[in-house]
Amino acid sequence: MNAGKLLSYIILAIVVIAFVVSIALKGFLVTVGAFLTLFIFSFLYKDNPYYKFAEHLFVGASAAYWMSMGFWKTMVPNLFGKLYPPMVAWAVPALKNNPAQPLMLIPLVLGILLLMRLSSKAGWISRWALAFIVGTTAGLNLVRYLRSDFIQQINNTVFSLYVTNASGFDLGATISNVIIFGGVICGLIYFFFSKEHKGAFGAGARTGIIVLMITFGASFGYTVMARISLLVGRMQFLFGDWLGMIR
Amino acid sequence: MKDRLKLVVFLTVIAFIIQATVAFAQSEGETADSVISEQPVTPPPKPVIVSGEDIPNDNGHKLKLNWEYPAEWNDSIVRFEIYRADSPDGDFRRLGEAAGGIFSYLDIGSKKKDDPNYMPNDQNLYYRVDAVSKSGVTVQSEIGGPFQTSGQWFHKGKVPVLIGVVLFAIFTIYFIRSARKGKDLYIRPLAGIEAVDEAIGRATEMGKPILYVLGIGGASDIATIASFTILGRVAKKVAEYQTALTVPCYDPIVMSVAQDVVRSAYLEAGRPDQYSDDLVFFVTNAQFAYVAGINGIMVRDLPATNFYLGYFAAESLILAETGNSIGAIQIAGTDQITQIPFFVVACDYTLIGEELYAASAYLGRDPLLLGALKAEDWGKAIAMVLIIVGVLATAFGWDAFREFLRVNL
Amino acid sequence: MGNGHTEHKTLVERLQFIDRRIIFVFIGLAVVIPLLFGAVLKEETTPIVQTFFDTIEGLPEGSRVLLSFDYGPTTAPEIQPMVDAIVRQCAHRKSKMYMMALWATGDNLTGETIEKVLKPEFPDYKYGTDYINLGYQTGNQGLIRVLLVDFKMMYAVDASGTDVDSIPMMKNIRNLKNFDLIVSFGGGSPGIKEWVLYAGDPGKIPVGGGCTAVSAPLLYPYYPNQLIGLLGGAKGAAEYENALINAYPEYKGRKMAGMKLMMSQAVSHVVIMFFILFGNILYFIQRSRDKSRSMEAGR
Amino acid sequence: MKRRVPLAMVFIVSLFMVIQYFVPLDSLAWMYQYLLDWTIIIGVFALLLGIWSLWHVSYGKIKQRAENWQYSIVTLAGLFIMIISGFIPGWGNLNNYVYEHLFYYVLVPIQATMFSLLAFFISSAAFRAFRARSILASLLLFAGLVIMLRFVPMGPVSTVVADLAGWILRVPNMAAKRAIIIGIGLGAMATAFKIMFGIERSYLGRD
Repeated sequence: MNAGKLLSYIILAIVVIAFVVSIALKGFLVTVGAFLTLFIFSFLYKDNPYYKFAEHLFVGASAAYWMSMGFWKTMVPNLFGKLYPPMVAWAVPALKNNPAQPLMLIPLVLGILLLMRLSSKAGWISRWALAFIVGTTAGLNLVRYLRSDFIQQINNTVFSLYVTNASGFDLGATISNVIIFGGVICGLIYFFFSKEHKGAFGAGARTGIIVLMITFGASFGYTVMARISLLVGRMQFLFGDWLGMIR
Repeated sequence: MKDRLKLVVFLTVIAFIIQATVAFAQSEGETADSVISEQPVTPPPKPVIVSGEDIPNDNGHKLKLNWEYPAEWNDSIVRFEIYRADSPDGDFRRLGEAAGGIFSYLDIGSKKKDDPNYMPNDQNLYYRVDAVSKSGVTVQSEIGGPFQTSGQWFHKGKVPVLIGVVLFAIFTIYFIRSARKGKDLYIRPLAGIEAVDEAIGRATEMGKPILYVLGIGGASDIATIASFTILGRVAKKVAEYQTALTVPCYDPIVMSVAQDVVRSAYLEAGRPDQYSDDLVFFVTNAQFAYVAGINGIMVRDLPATNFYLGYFAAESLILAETGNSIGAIQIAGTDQITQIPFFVVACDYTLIGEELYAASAYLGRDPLLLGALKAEDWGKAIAMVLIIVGVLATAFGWDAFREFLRVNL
Repeated sequence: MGNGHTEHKTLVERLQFIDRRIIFVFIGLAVVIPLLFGAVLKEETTPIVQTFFDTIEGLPEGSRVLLSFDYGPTTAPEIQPMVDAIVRQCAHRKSKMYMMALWATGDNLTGETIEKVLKPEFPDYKYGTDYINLGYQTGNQGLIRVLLVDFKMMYAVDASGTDVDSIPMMKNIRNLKNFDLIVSFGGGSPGIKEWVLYAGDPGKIPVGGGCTAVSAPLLYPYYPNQLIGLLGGAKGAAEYENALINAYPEYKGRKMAGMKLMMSQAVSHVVIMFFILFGNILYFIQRSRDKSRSMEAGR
Repeated sequence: MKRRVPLAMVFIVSLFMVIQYFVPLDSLAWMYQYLLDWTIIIGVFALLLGIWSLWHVSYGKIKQRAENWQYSIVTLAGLFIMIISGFIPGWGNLNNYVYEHLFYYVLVPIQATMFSLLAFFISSAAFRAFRARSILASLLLFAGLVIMLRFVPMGPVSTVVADLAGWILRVPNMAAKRAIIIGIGLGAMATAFKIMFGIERSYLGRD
């Protein structure tokens, strides 16, 4: 037995002992939560069997979690409950007296078609279901993006550059508005694909990328707070709820 | 009619008595005379229903009722109660109330037949407004109507959107046609796209796999669809070079599509035997479990090149930093504005927003896709012109322009 | 990332690419040490938070406040301090609190807030007359739309299944317009934005919000016309706690959750900035050395 | 059949979605609601495909004794425990003890911890990338530092920093985001358009 293996057995022994002691002192549930938290944090040092364990457990359990959720929250009330209400009356009594909706056969059929792709011969038929989903969203996207991302944003940018306030001309606000206006125009120039970024056009594109970079820096800096808060939350769990070191 | 008049008189008298008693009880010191002389003796007048307007640009079932009432009575009316029935002598249902001094009410009915508040379209509706005075006297209006509501065939507030759709369609069709005719369209180089080949080549040289992450979007998200096209190109190159490819998926439908895309690409490259469904597999559709899984793949398989193209949320930086720690070349692209900064900071190349959508045209050089790209540029030119003209118009105090661009929902 | 010179790396070169695990250790310590020592950082209250506080402060006794828990355990560290502070204030003002959730994950957090804050600190507050937990309902923004017209259509029973008609404080609730204030806690969708768009604006009901730091910049534009105030992330929570302490002296000297968060925040921000400066100094030393070296070579 | 039917279906469904946006009639709203409902239901069917793939890959690893195959047993164990506890009728409706506690004491802590790893990664990314290598990198660095300084109490300097940070968020930030959003709007429209008319069909595979 080499040194590395010996070390890993020692660590395993420590983890097991700590786990048992923790269960005795703090209870089972909080211990499980705390150890899984530590397992994930151990990835920061390097990949290791404990992280692998937590990762694989997480993947399997979460996939099943959403499957069950989908079944009880969508299939039962919205598919079976509408196709034939008495069938799910035991689970969702509120639906008992609703009329049956034969139209719900369509998603049932499309759903089964989708599952056909598990067969190598009839796999192509699953594309019908796919086409349905893609088509629905494509149509929706066309108008939605045009309205909220295009027309609305242009509308928001149409404002007066020259700003006055109670005491007359407001230099600061005017400069800000000019910068927003120029920034939007230069930003749009940067995104031109079919024109070479040369001359005045190139200068506009370069200004555009400057504005983009300032924005990216600012967003990055702003997010630090949110991420630290999350870490504080985990530390409060470990040192407070579990170890009881925070009053 | 006479009965009603009698009723009003009767109610007024009763109200008068109650009021007088209460006022007397409250002001023990004062004489009864002074109290009586200050109260208006005449009964409140009837509200007069003027109009019932159908609300435009909707599916019907909504009506704005207007009535008139003498202004000098504003202070003595507590509220108006609004009633509706489907015939003048039918059963009037109380809908709601408006405070004194307000002379209109928006009646929002239900479109469901079994709802007690059901309000049919294109049928006669009758209304009654009761004025309730401070002293508790209720005066009913004459019955107003018939009024009708109806659904419209076109929402006029959405005209700018319709114009946009039509214009954009014309541009796209025009440029696709001219691209088909063989007109050479210039497109400026994109560093992220030019690096794709180099990145695949590097993985081949090192004998390491390539990791392609489609993000956590659904199969119909625009970013995911753009990513499918890029995946097709990457997979074809990968098949030609005989490099390993791993595509872990978040959404099962995205997985099925990605399997089709990769299989077709291998077929095109003449290596269908190299493909198996295990190259493109499902991890889980829980955001952080998916990331945990990909992190595991990265540190164990040590890919030389990572692609993150599609829809990403908070996980973007976890992926990019883990990828960086294993020394992989990373090419990222997303249309999620909040995540672009993290990709820009932690990856070698980043396709920002629209650049991701454009990538498919760049890689394929398909005239159809290039034509559409040209149409997008024209859209941007129009956006710039609209903004500049709009700002100028506002400077000259001409607000009609801005109004025109407003979508009224 | 390496720049070619592989053989003899100078100290400066090596420090520029230090093992990132060293940074991890510092960040971990920067967060944990203030927590262990219970250090707090007071934040001066800014107007966007103060107006929110003043609105609740100005509500008459018995006002109805709807609290919507639109967040989950992952963002709870940021949001929960705000919830606790506002629940405390409402209890002091003797407002009636109606708690609900647009997010399934908010359900559990509602119960936790009641158990950890309301019951121990305000034992006189009675369920059913002073506060109620209505629980989670499906429907997202659709739910808000229905509530605006008919509240009891979606909430026929409370979270424990009791018929709401038998609960005294639900008697006079017909729709959202019966509430004096709506407060939504959450960062995602549905959340504050949906409350503003589907309830606040059409029903002319005041809406206030507490959100994560990430979503705050997206919600700022709604203040002050559509939102009475906004608490953004840990800083917003700490500012609100400061306002609470100024108004209610019994909280003076108490270490509140948001303030504890802010101390860890400040220390870790300093640590990160120190590393950034450190990296830049090394970079400039390196560059000036490279320059002089290439000049020598040029000679 | 293999390509024409799906392409026709895409066209018809998407055209309907565009039309219903402009026409506020009840009948269209009714149909629209149905279509959205259906896509959600089909999505749940698709989850079966996902579970199948997960099973297939994990089982394959175990059978071949591939590297780290032991952990695939953990995956499958998690999968089955969660499925069984989530599906047993009577226990059903998700209100069962095992299912809920697995969620709150296994899934939630792992998820929250994965999320909190970002606190570490954001720091290491800042250290590495925030260097004044070029003008653009300096701007990134400068803006990031100003915003971060806002959270550090420094007495009178704080107000200046807060004003500058507020200005960056309000002015250049707004301009850049608008430009990006307008671009995304156009790109998304173009893609939707290409899908509608079958120009973009990579999502259907090639054979």
